[in-house]
Amino acid sequence: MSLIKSLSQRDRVFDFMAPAESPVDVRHGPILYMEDVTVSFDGFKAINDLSLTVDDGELRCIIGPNGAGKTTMMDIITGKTRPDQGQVWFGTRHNLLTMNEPEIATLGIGRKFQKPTVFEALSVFENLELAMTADKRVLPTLFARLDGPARERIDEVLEMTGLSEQRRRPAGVLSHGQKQWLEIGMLLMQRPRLLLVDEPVAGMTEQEMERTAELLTGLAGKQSVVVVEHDMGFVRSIARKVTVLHQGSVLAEGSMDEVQNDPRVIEVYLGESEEAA
Amino acid sequence: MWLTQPFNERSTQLFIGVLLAAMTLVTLLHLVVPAGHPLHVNAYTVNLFGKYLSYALLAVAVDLVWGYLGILSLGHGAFFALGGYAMGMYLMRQIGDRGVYGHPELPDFMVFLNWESLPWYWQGFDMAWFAFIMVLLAPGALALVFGFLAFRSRVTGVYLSIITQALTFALMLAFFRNEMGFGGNNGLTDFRDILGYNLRSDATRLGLFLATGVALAVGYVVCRAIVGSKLGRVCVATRDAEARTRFIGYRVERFQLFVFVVSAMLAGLAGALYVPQVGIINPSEFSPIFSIEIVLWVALGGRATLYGAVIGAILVNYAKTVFTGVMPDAWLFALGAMFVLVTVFLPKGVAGLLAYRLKRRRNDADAHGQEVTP
Amino acid sequence: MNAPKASFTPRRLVAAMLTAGTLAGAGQALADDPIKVGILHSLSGTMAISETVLKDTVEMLIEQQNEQGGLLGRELEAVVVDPASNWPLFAERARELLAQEEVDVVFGNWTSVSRKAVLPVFEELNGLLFYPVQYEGEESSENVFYTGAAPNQQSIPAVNYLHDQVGVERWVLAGTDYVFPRTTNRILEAYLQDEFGVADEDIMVNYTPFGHSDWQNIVSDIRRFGSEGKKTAVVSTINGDANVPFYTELANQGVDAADIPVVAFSVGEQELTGIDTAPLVGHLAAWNYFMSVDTDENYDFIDAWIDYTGDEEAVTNDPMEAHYIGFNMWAEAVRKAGTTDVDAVKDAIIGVTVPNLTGGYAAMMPNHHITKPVLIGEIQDNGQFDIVWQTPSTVAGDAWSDYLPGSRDLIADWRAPMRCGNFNVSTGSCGGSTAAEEAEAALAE
Amino acid sequence: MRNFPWPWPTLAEAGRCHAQWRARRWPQTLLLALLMLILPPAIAHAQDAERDTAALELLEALDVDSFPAKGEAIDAIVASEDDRARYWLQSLLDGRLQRADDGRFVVVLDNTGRDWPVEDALSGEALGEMSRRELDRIGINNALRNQLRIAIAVVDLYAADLELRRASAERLLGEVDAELAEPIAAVIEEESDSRVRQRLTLALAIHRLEQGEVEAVETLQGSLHSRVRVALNRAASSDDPLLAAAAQEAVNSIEQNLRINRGLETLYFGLSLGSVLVLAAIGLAITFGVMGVINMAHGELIMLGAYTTWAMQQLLPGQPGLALILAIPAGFMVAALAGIAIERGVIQFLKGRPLETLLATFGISLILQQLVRTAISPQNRTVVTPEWMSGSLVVNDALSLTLNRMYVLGFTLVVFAALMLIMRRTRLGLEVRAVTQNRAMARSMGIRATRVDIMTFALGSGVAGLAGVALSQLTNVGPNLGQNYIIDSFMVVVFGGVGNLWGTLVAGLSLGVINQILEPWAGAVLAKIIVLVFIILFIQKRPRGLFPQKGRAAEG
Repeated sequence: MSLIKSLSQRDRVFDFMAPAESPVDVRHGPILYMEDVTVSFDGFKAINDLSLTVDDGELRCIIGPNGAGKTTMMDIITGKTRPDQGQVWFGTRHNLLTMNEPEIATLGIGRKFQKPTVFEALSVFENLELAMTADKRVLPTLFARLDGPARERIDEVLEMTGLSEQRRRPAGVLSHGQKQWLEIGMLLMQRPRLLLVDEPVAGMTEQEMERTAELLTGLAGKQSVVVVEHDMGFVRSIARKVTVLHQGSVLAEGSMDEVQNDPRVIEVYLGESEEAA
Repeated sequence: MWLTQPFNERSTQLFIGVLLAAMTLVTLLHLVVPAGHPLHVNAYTVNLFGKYLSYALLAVAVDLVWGYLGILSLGHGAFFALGGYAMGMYLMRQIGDRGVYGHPELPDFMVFLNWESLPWYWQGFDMAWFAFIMVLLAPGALALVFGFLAFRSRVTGVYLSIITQALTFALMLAFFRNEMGFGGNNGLTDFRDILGYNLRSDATRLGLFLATGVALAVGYVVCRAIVGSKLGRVCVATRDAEARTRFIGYRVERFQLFVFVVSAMLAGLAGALYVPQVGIINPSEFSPIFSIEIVLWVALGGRATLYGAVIGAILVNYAKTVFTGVMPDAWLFALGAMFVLVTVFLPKGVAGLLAYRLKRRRNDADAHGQEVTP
Repeated sequence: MNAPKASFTPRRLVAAMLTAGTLAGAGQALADDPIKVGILHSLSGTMAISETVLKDTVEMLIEQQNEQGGLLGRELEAVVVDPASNWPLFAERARELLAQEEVDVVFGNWTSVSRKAVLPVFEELNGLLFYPVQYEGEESSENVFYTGAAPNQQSIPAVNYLHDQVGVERWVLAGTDYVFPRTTNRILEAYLQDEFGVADEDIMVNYTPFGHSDWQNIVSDIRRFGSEGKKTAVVSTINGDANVPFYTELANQGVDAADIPVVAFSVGEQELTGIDTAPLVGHLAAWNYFMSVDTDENYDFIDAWIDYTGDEEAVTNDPMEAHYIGFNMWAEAVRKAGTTDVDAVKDAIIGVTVPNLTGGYAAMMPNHHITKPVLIGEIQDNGQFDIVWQTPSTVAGDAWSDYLPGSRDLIADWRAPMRCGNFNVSTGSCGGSTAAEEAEAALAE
Repeated sequence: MRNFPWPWPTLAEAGRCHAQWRARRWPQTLLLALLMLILPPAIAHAQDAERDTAALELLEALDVDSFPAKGEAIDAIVASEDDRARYWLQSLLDGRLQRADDGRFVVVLDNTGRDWPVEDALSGEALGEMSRRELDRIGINNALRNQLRIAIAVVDLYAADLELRRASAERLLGEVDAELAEPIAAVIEEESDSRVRQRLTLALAIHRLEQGEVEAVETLQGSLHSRVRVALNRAASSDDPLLAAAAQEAVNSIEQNLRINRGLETLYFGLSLGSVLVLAAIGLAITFGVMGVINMAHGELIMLGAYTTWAMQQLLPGQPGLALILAIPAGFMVAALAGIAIERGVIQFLKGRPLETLLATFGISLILQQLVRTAISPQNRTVVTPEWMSGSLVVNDALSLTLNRMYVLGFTLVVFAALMLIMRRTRLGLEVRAVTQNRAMARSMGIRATRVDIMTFALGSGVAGLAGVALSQLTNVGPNLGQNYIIDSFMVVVFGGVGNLWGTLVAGLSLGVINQILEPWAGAVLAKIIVLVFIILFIQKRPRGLFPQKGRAAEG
């Protein structure tokens, strides 16, 4: 055991970022700042000096044809992919390029995947429990007990995501939509400062979409939200500011109407959508 | 307290109950029932059971990493053997000047290899407490170093399995070398007594059997507590969706490392209890074949249900004892067939069948091991 | 397996007399409680290659014995178990044989480690083990009878032959890295230096792992070592499987027996069946028996063996002879003691003399080793050995080597009153005895 | 093979009148040929009684126990004018000259089994079969063997057959003594073949050097033959300063030369070991890389290949070479079929569960092993090495490359090239690569992934079979053959990068070379350990091996 302790000592370095109160410094500047980021997978430039800033509390929609680099961008922000060049800052204090996934996550960046990934072997309740903000080092996790407030919080989220009845069922047996919700729920449990949401409404019914819309708009303000979505209707329903990605860099940015009337966007998009259709 | 947690689970209560019952039964049949009586259990059989139980503990250790962490270790025999060697070294030192050469300090094999003095790493093993600490520390340290490297660089799946195999293979070759000072191929043997009790008396054998039983019980509860804890759930999460676990803020490699080390220590403990009962430890325990066989026990018993591992270990080894006795040739066929049939038709093992009903009634800790998608 | 035909040549009759005593026993009905003979040889796993034939040998001997009326008017019954080439399992099986089956005697084991594993069991439960394989010595247990060669019955005479007859001046001691080669080579090193004053640079020692298959480097080293002008020989304690690639490499690198002879201690007829011997003609082996021995006892034994196995090509080898001798000795001792009681047999067997297959007699010494002739054979292209030299008389097995500092002063004598496996003549005390006190302890329980 | 008496001169006359022998050689050989063709027994009839009694005495002298005495007897035979001398010596050397209980001397034609066909040593006429019990072989030891070889070599110096002359010249190197010096000098004059001349000159020079002639050093300069080096070394320590200096100088240059050859030798060893590893591993690279199947039974498939070779040689007794060549396709087929059986029988049920395939196939490996043990035998089987594969290719006196390993090396490269072609140029290869890259996609494009799986597995297994055929020439053919290679194979594949044939090739060869370079100073065991540890650490640095593969199968 003593070994394990000495090992978990290595966490000390990051103690100052214990997730409870996220230390992100947004007093003067945006919450997410990307500059001239470039990534290429053997030759092919997935991201091509992309620059993007997201302000604190903003709800930003990112649209763009397949292969525009939306997902890759998220990979970069969450530390899954390392860019060849460029800068990515979370607030003005944290250089995300120097951190790995868990560190970034504990910093307060939550991510929802395109394909809903939940822990199928675990019950819905346990999924949320794991996601909940807590001391996520080894030994604390080993001895962790659920206290009252925590349970309440989980119930709260179960309520919010409409999964209360499923709480004890293994996540594996949930429907696609329910999995989507569960994943969103897990995001909420993390209390992130910045949410990255990849195609949240894929495979959802109309009503579910609306609720998702409400949820996201509701979140905005307290937290910053970045939504990547194909479904234009949905985007329109929530969007305030929209960024259009094309071939790995920003093509246009502005309100929904502005971008929709932007000739380049139309050109690219219609071209695309015809292909897609 | 944390360790009492598991006793709330039905499965644990059941397991511990059965185990203790079996132990007392064997003890009574051995001591009370007179020899010659059909029900009498003789020392040989007690000894045999003791061996099975140590194997069972080893299986539990493997199940912990394979079942709950999804790491198929083909090198757990190495940890088992290291624990065994640590114990063996203590037992060797206990022989003292009763070796054939009557040398006060050096084991016989060192004498006829003309070693002047004990090598440094043999120091301290004359003290029981030191040896027993090493039983846990040696395998633990190896697991720590190996695991740290492997998990940090995210070596996973098949690759991990294969290099664990390489690890134990390398160790086997190393221990075969007589220069290593571990008795080479002959290993360590001809033990006399442990903690002052004569290893060749039936009483000691019974004692060892009981000790092993207790160790198994404790080991089981510890594992149960781990997998029952939030950490256990993180492990399962890692097993099923490693990336996701990272994105919600867990440093996966450290959890893997922690569990891996614990498991290695349990394996070491099992080895330490095994050696005095069979009376020899030699490099063949390091052989990759053995490590793979352990995995079979677990697979047969049922992954990710610790009791399954125990069942598997005892079943297979009992079968082995019987078969190699009556029809030696058939044994390898049977073993091989078992490997194939279990993996193909019985992916959840014997326990899978048992747990099926349990799961219906309650979907608690027992249940969530069952969806195994490696 | 078809039963051996009972052809009663006059010789066979004599042999029968010697082994089975009077034929009177043959007639009378056998008592129903049989004498149990345990057989502890690996029938599966890596050692099956060597050990299965030994199992068959003992079974054959038992069958013959029963044809000749069994022993003390009782039938012999073989109890066969399979330790599956797994050392801990050897100990377990030994315990099973003695504690469960309560056999009267056990014939078994091949590797040193398996013997070491079962030794404590036999001493604790006071059983009888006949161990048929040449081994490293440095051991004498009250419960074990070593019918194979001790180092002084194999390696020393072989080295003498090479030195005196072949005029070898440089020595390569190549072996598999386990205790038998280690000890043998250590003894030989000491012996060569003391007796022949061989310089260190004229001795090359090399150890390889079990089943080593890539010999290129080593063989070419040997070639170089041997091309320095002095007559060079290789003393090989390379074990079983590794030999085939070793000899193949020797042949292909053109190491000719006439230039650099290799004398092997672990290569017998059995091993040669796996090798194309044409290129190996002239390489040597030192044993106490060869299938090519030209005596009628031997031809009878071979014929019996061929009939028993039903295989025209079946070969015999040294450990088989050792079992043949051991079995007859035990039978003789039982007859002498009039019982199969272990302690009685232990006392009775010392001094027992039975014919071996090389036209002489083997006697059981007080140190539980036996007297053997030492034969040097050269490999022939038909997989047989041609005997080129043999000791004028038999050599008594020496449990403790005179060439190892540790054991120089030790002797073993299991007769009363000494009853000690490692009596230290310099201190005049029974050194850290393995057996004596253990036996008491065992009896006490 | 039986030797007919050859009317070559005996050593005694050789010295006297080799010149006229030269003259008579052609008609002699012709006559011999005729005799051999038409009437073998004719020779026997040609003998007249009192020559036989003399001959009998000669042979009688051989039938003694002491080897020195036999040595003299051999000299006597050599000195005798008898033209059957070589025949006797040869049979004696082969251990076929034996004496029957009735006192007759016979030559055993075939000493396998219990009864042996024999012919009369004097008349050469066949005497039918005799039981081995009534025959006593006239034993010889290595000393005599040497003596015989030299005696025969001397006689053969005058043989018509060039090969015989060359062989004898080789053998005489370092064996020349005062008695031989003069006739050999004479032979050199007559000899037509340059190599024989060169050898004999060397042999003579060694003798002259031993006599202390400084000029001899000149002749020996630069020769790498060990006998020469030995002679020079001795000379270098002689008390004649002039000679010593000259010899020393020669030795130094030779040593220099030897070091280079040593290096080349080690490289060759490394490559040949590497080639074995590659051969054993490459099949695995295919199955593992393409299907993500960890086939623990791979070793046993190799074993099957080896046993096929053995079986072939049993079917075609007396033609090991042909059998071996036929074994190549046969071994491939056998292993491939076994592979298909495994794939259909087990693996197809374990799609996408690599770790389970590992366990299942391990079970299969156990079954196959035990099958061989019970069905054939736990003993190793003898696989004969054909003539053209045994021995070694002599580059120079210090560097000779063992043929069997060279063939294996070549074979490996051929197999590798073939696989490369299949992968790059054939439809199967294309489909295989497609499936490797992305299973689902490939299927959706109408590739029948199942069929591809079967073909791939068959291919991989077949290659394992080929490896077995090759290994049968290097090592034991026994039930454990496979086990000894399986782990190494995995190491090679993982080290090289799964699913990448080039990776496997490079990995195998380099591991082989590393191992052989380490071995001399680390010892065989330690070298192996070091290599293993190196691989383990390497995997930490590059978890996907030397040449990482992109695509599905890579996610083990």
